[in-house]
Amino acid sequence: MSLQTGTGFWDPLLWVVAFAIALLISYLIWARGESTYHKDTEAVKPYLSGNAEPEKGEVHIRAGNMYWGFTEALKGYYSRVVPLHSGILNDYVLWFIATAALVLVIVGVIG
Amino acid sequence: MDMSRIVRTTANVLLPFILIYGFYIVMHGHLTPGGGFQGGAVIATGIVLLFAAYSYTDLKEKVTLGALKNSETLGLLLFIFTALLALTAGFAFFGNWLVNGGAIFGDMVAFGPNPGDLNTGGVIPIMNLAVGIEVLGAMGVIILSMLSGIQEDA
Amino acid sequence: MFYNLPFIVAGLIIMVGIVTMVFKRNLVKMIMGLSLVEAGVNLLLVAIGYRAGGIAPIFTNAPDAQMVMPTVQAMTLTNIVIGIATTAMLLSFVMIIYRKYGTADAGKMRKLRG
Amino acid sequence: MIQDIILQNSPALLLAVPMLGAFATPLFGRISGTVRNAWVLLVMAATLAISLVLGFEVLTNGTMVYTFGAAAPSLSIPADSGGIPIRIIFTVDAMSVFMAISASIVAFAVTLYSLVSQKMSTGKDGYYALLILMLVGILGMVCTGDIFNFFVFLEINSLAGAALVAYRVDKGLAVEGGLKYAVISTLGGLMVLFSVALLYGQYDTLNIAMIAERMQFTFLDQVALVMLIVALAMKAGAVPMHFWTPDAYSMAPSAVTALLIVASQASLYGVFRVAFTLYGVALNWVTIGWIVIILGVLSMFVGVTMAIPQKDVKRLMAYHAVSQTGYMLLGVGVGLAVLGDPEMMKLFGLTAMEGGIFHIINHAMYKGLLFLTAGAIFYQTGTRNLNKLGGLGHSMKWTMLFFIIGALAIAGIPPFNGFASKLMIYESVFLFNPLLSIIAMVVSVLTLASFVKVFHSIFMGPKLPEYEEVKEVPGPMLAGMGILALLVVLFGIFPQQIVDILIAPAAGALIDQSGYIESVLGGI
Repeated sequence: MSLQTGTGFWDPLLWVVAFAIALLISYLIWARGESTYHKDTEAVKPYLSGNAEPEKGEVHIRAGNMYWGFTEALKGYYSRVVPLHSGILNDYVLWFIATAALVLVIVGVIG
Repeated sequence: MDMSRIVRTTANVLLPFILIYGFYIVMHGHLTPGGGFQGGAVIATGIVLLFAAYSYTDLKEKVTLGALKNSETLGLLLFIFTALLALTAGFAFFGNWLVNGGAIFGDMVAFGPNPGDLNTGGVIPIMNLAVGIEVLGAMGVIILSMLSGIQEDA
Repeated sequence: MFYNLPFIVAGLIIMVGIVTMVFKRNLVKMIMGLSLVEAGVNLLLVAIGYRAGGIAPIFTNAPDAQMVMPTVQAMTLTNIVIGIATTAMLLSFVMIIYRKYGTADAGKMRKLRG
Repeated sequence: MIQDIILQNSPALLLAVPMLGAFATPLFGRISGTVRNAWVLLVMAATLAISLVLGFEVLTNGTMVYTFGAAAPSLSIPADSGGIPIRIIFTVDAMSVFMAISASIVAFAVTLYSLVSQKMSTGKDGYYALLILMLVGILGMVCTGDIFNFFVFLEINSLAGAALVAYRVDKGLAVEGGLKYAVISTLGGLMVLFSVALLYGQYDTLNIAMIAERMQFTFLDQVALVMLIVALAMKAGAVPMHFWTPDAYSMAPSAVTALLIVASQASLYGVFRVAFTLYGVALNWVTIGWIVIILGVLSMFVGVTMAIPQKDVKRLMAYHAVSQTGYMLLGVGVGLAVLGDPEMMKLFGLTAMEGGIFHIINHAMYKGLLFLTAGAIFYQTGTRNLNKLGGLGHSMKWTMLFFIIGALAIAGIPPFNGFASKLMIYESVFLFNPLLSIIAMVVSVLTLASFVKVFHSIFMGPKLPEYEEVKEVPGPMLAGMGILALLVVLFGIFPQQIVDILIAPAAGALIDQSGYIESVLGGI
């Protein structure tokens, strides 16, 4: 049943059983939650220390500024790689021919 | 801007000969150089001649896109059915089940230098005809769509 | 040198085609470069099938003289058919891009980048 | 009686049925839309059935050789030809069948999906005819045993793909993507034809088995090898030449993108068939192996790092397709790099290849699923920009579930199929070179990171006012996605069965060059 991956094995069914047990335990903990909480009462509103809740559109974090930290850290890498994707068809053909020439030289010299 | 009368009359005179020459190339594909594609291309030049002589607008109704698409589909289906019929005759797919069989296009091929007999070649002439019709339609559709493209801008 | 002259010419045509595709910014010129490369490959194909003193491979009135290789010519014909279909499609794409973008210059046709 | 006609001619019918379907679609389109849709669905289902029958036949009694146009299908060497196969011969071995089955499954799901997603658009006859023709191109590429025939099907593939990318013109952007795809694919195809000409000039034959038997690996053969591998790696989307992939995949209709991925995987199959069967041990496997590995590692890293800052969801997924292709190149590249010495191959080479090949079908499934979910979102909201989307989880429950399955599978999270094949790649590549395996794991983490971003920005968050009336997508679209999602989960839960039935024979068939030659030239 388990997938032999050379050095080890992977048995998805055992994993699923373990996952089900973990779900069960977390459900039990969740079930013992706060009994006084009811769906449509004041408790549902987010507590912003009294301020009015902003309009739905602003609350949602948009995708653009999701990983700004990551792209900021790799600014050196991104400032070089993104312009390479210039969108100009000539560069695409140039990259293709240059790679073919490079591989030809490698195989010709070594191979 | 219309073509002069001289051009139109020469086009009328030339067109039948182009069509006959084109179909000659299609049908003699298995004997002399040529075949479905080349013959179809020659016939397509006949269509171009028509559109060059007469303006695109008044020819749009006569040589319609629909008619050319029909001939294209007809050619393709004829091609695929002759290939599939080989299966029913016990050959492999695309098998030549008509050759040397005595039926149409089934005569034996004479060896040594001879002018070549049209009635030989088995399935090949039928396939050439199918490809000829298909290419005639396909080239026509390409020319018409490009012309209609320019027409909108002009 | 004389015998592999056709191969050198085929290589030259392919080189010219590739150089046109890389350096010419006008899209129509790039497609011309592409058909140049195709013509070069066709010439290479037919040149491979050449046999010294061979006649055209028409079997009906064939004296038992030597013939050039017919298979390469069939391959060249198929490549020409594919070439027509490709060039027709590419040119209609350039027509649409000229109408929508107002230019046929590869340098300006770069809304998809990054 | 009918069964054994179908069984005996299944390689030919695998192509004849879709070709007949593609050519007859305009006729049925003239009758009415629903008749055409039914016809297209019937043709796709028939092709899937034939590929399964062919798969069962090949996996039970070994490689199947089919000669087109001969008096009998198995007559691969005509009596008077002195042992040289002349006609076009389809050599369908376990690897070809594996690719054919994965292509037919994805094609069926995609057709089911596009019945609804293309409802409001015009020109549906041409759309379905091109979709089926692209499937013919893929099936032809993976089953043929003749390199010129491989070139012709490669061209059918590129032409149909480019026309489908540019089908919805939408302000010229799609046509720009289609033009870039067509120009680059045609140039790649011409390089393949250039190498076919070189090989034909030397060995006087076009049959892969015949060339493999006569291969002496002269300088011209090295040039032909490089041209073939570079052109086909470009078509598969390997990094230095991957620039067309995001443009073409993001602008094509989503149903078409799912099939475009299978088309680029057919080119990947081409790289493996050229490296393992056409050249085999004649080539310098260490150099070529390392070239394929470096292409793979570059694809992995650049693909995922370019995907993270993307704003358009389909462009992001396109970059992930490039990085996942890197995994396949890495897996099978390691197998190629140790092709020569048997005990290294037995130690980890075979597992690496099985991991790489298993990843091909896994990727076809979950990437197709992801693109179909992106298409469902575009179908309902009309935008692909992640900054404008939000809070769709409230109304599009099923699409969210399919997206979760696809995203977890691509990131390699345990219960799904991505994890099984990536684990095989990690463990075997680690034995070959630990650094490669570490890079593969880091890339997998970054893949998960970017899909968490996509999941949050599309589905999470409050219900936005502009998407108030968005509802779930209609039935057939869900059915198309459901088929792929079901297979993703099934392959994830029972990986060992899939590896035993489908993947191990495929990897074995790819390595066993002499078996391939014997099956064609030895005659049945």
